[in-house]
Amino acid sequence: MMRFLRALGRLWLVPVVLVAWEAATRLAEDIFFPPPTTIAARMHEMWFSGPAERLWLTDAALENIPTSVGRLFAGWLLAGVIGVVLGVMLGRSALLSRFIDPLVQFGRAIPPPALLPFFLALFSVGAQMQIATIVFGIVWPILLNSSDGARHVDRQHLETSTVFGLSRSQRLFWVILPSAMPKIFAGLRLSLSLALILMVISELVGSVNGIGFQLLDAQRSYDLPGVWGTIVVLGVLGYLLNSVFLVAERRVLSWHRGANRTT
Amino acid sequence: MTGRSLLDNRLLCGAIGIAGLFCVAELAGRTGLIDPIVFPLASTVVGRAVELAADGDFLADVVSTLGAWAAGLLLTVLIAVPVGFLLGTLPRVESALRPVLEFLRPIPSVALIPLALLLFSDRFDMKVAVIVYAAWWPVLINTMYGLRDVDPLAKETLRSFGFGPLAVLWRVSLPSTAPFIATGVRLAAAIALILAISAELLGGGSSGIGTFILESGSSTDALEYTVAATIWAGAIGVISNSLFTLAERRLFHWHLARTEGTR
Amino acid sequence: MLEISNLTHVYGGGPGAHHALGGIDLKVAQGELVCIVGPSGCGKSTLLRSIAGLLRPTGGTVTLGGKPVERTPDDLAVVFQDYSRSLFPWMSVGDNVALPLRRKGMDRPRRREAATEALEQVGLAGAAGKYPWQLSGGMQQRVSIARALAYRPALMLMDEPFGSVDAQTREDLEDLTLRVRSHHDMTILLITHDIDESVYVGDRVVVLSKAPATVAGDLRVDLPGPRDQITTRENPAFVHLRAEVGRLVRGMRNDPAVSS
Amino acid sequence: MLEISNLTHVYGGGPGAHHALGGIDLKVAQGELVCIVGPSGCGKSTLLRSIAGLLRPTGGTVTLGGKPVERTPDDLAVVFQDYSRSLFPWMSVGDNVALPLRRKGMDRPRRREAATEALEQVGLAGAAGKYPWQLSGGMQQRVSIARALAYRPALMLMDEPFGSVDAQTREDLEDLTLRVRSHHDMTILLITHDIDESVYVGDRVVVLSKAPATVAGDLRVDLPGPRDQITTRENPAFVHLRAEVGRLVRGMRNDPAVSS
Amino acid sequence: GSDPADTAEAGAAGGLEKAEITIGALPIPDSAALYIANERGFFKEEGLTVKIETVQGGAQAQQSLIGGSLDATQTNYVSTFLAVSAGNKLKIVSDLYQATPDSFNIMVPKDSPIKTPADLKGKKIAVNSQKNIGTLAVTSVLKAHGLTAEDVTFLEFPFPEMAGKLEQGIVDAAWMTEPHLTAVQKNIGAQKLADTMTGPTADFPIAGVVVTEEFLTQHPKTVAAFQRGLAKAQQIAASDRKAVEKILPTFTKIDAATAAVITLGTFPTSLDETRLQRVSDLMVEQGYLKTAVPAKSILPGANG
Ligand SMILES: Nc1ncnc2c1ncn2[C@@H]1O[C@H](COP(=O)(O)OP(=O)(O)OP(=O)(O)O)[C@@H](O)[C@H]1O
Ligand SMILES: Nc1ncnc2c1ncn2[C@@H]1O[C@H](COP(=O)(O)OP(=O)(O)OP(=O)(O)O)[C@@H](O)[C@H]1O
Ligand SMILES: [Mg+2]
Ligand SMILES: [Mg+2]
Repeated sequence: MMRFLRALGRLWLVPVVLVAWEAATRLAEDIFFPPPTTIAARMHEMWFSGPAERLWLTDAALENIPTSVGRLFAGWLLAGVIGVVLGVMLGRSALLSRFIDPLVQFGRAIPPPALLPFFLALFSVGAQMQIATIVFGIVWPILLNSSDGARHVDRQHLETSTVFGLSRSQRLFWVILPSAMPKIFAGLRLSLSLALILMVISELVGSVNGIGFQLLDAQRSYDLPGVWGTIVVLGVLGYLLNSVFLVAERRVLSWHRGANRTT
Repeated sequence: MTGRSLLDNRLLCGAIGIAGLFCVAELAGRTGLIDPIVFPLASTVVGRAVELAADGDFLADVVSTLGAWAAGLLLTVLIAVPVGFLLGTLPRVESALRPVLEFLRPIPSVALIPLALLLFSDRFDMKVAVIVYAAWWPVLINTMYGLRDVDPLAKETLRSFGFGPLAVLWRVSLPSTAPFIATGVRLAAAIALILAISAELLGGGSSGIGTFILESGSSTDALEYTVAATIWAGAIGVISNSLFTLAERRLFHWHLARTEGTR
Repeated sequence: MLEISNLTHVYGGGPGAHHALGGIDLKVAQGELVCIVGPSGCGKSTLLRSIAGLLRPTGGTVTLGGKPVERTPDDLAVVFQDYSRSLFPWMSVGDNVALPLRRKGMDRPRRREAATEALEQVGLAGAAGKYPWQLSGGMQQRVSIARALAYRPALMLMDEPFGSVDAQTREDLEDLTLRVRSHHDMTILLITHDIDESVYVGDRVVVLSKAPATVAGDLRVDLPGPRDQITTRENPAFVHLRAEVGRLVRGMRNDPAVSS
Repeated sequence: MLEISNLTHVYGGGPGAHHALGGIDLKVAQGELVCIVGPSGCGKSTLLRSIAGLLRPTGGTVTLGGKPVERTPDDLAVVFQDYSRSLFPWMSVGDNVALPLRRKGMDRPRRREAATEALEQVGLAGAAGKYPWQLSGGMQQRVSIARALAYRPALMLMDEPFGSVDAQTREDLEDLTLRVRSHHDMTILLITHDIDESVYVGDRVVVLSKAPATVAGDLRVDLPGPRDQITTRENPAFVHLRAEVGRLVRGMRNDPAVSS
Repeated sequence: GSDPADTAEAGAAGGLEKAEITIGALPIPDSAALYIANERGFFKEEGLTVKIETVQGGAQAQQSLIGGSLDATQTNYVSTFLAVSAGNKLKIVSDLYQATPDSFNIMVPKDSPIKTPADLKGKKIAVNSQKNIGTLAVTSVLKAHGLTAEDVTFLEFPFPEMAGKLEQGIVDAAWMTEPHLTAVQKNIGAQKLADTMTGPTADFPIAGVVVTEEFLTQHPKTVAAFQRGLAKAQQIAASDRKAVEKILPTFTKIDAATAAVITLGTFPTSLDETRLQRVSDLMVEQGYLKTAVPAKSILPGANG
């Protein structure tokens, strides 16, 4: 209970920002910047005015939010696996990195929307193509940070594992990965929010549902509170996902916090 | 030259890697795996990209995009690194701001750019603002995570000689975090390029790679032009990344020496 | 000058808490060189870090020149036990030594000069341009000693400063420390595992008990100065004191640290 | 068992190159314990790293059991000079010790048992659940000794393994090393700065000259076994050998490492 | 941009409040007259410098208008009415483009089983933008065949990608315009299913030039000068197809050969309230607008 209250206490800035936002938008009276209360009303109408037995979620909410979040998780997990595996390989193998690195740098600079037609051609419309887009868009921070982490393992740690004859996989799982883990986590955290962004982008063409589709729909209908409402949903989702992520990170990296604490 | 020394040649290996990708893509088109109507052949696209190199208008577009990119990236670093240090060293400020930051992080460019259009009357400013908004996250997060990795004993050493917190930040935390910040900057560089192009694409304008893509939208070969422009974006990514890597190698030779850098 | 009273420190909390310091009382006069010996893991480094203000002890007080130590006191230098981690890999050895001198308001050429001199004194004349990771362990240790000496602090804390150098160099460094101390009126606390060394360089030898550490013995070393590696060590008083300290240290360990 | 012939190593190139090893010849028989002493920075660690295959020497050969050492030999354990950085901060002390045992195909309970036993032997009975960064310097050093001992290698390389522990613990660890060696027929190379120690534990003491290092002396230690901290050290042969090694080490340093 | 500095300049430029304006345009045939006017110096004759910037679409362009990076922009009428009904204060100052038969068709693949619009029930149709002219026009065709918008699924794809989507079978039909209509017939042998600009949408107004009401009230002379200059160009575009064919390759990536064969709409020479009202009425009928927006209110002269 105390912990819950303390966690709540850490959110003190949120009401402050909300009030300031409300005041500013009310003063400005710009139709493009509706006040949060208006946005909230619209959000309520769009997503939270359903029947009580469905937790007040509307059809639109049930149709769009879970599908989108599902794709997001699939994309993020896949990107995590690909990014870490490829990143560690590139970080540890100079030869491989000489061949692959330019491709990585090339791919990284490509705007993901420009590749939508390509993924459409490969996977046609649907979840596969959307997940492919998400993966392509968010894998880079994980990949780069993993390869950075794997490349810069303390020399003494590597020598220790060499001397005690650790096998390649033991060395990987017990030395290289843990040592790179703090950096990998930085990449994963970056990618989590990017995944939300890419989720929206992947729903822009040829799509009939999802949060991104709703955003587009609201933009097309000049429904500005609706646009802002979608942005708010994205933001809140981002905050929640990040909070869960940080809890997981704190468990996995507890040694890191301890080892690097200064008093 | 022996085979060994050929494999040591980064340029050659990279070229082989790129050529490999090209062949795979071409084959996919030729064998009908990807219908050329749906997505153009690799050779067609590369042909177009090469043609563009001789197109003065397009080169002006590239220069214009690069201008916004460079300004945006510079501003990104100037803002994100100090803020990262602030948040990384003052956990209270960080946890207070976290909900707001994590809320802002997942706002997609499609929602962001229209807002930026409303707020900026100058296109260049608009582009730079959008770039900074999207590109500062990797620098910020990598700075914060890098700070956690600073050897506490190194900080204590300086403190014991009576240096204040700012001096410790500047003389210990910054240099030892710098290599990881640099990785963040490399991530940001690609994101900045993507956002520069997206801002031109969604916001319009009179020059820029994105505007070029817009203008070709009327053509029946629009996809070829888009992908050709994308190849240019990728090439810019490869070149800028090599420059960054070169600079990192000079600046952080101590880091490589200590960590058995695989090159 | 330095007064420590009833200093306690507990690492962590709950059932896994470790009582490192169990109430230490100690007074060090201006200009004194006090050697601290004690079993491995008893809390010597913890004590040193409390004095340096790097660790906030859970109980008791440390006062320096009459003022309680809240944060790192001015005019202090520390030679850390883990010397290799306390050198900055991104700076040359010369810069590592010269860096703290900025605090003294020295200009660049004077800093450089002082660094070169200090490096020469520890036998690393040519190493100023190298990086710490290009040096051997003993050389790194000597760099960190040079850094502390060049700083000429009023209070110097040394945590096993001569552990990684050969016997001859060790003797030379001991003499160097004694010389610098008398020239510049430093107060020095020196942690060592070498009982001979503690008696040879110390004005006093403080023996700590095993954790939670308390002061188990505090011996004044009354040897004629200036000390000399050969004559001092042959002095019967030296031999007697050394045996005395040895007995105290061994007494601390009523349970064996290493099982037989 | 181990044969080193004309081993040379040069760090870097160009005018800044450093000749660390200047042609070392050394033969170590199976089961021998050879102590290596030499001035700080002469190249002892470099020699050790060449034997462990961690460093490709610029000249000469190292053969182990008749085969040239190209990569790290099997069945080898090293206690690094920089012990604190050779422990993995993400693992508990117990796991650090148990990790190499995976190579020996031990199952989990047996690994854990072996680790606990080794930790007990070095006097760290209760520390298995702690993390390395929760231990004092000397305790960390003992963990890395425990890790090497638990591994029971055919060849053990120890780089100043007892430098950070108190005198009593040091003696206990010396005896422990001797005991383990005779039980398990290990060959051990031990670098030390303590001349007494080198004579006490060694079957042979090899003295290296200052850089570029060559073998300046190779003394067989003919002391009656089993050795004992009190009787052995009182043996006139011990006193004689110790003086001999001391003379050799001092003779190496015709220029002072520390200026007076 | 309506700061005093602009107004000060005006004195020098023949009484115009602002001698240089920036206008957004899409790289499609609709905006041909803008480029003709620029090329032939019609704006210069009025003392006006017009800078044309490419924009992605009506919505973003309107945001640029409000943000101030554009003074005027080309936009399609459906977007304009939507924007006005959402509370934006916009004024249409010139008409640009109007549909002709076969300028916006529904296309189906070569051997499609879909023979009449009635067969579209339950099918997927590609449009370039949701809730816009495409869906509006297709829906009016569907209505004529007894279907509603709910009977089909609209998927959004850019025009150039529609051929591929038809070929892949991702969509069953696509609503397209030139030059893609010509290309899709040539490249994949797609066939016309229906012309969407017939009946209620015959001669449908497509695009015009819009400014903010604020801009109009502060720069009446500038706007008038712009209108005069553009009107001359519209006249040429309307009467001389060759002139349009010639200008197209300069601002689009449509080559001369294609320009010569594509079906073009017409270039109206005057703003006509009753014609515009048809757009609003159809939008109300199909539920795009909740309440009718009188066309008069978005024409200059009326203060809405
Ligand atoms: N960060 C920490 N967390 C928990 N326990 C710690 C921590 N640091 C030190 N300790 C414990 O405190 C005790 C004293 O440590 P300290 O480093 O002061 O010993 P020491 O006397 O310097 O030993 P040594 O001679 O081996 O360096 C040790 O038992 C150690 O395990
Ligand atoms: N990476 C390196 N680059 C350049 N020079 C090096 C490097 N590593 C060691 N050296 C040099 O090689 C010499 C021998 O180093 P080494 O570590 O072998 O000495 P050592 O005998 O172990 O000394 P100590 O007793 O102080 O540990 C030293 O002078 C050192 O400066
Ligand atoms: Mg200690
Ligand atoms: Mg060494």
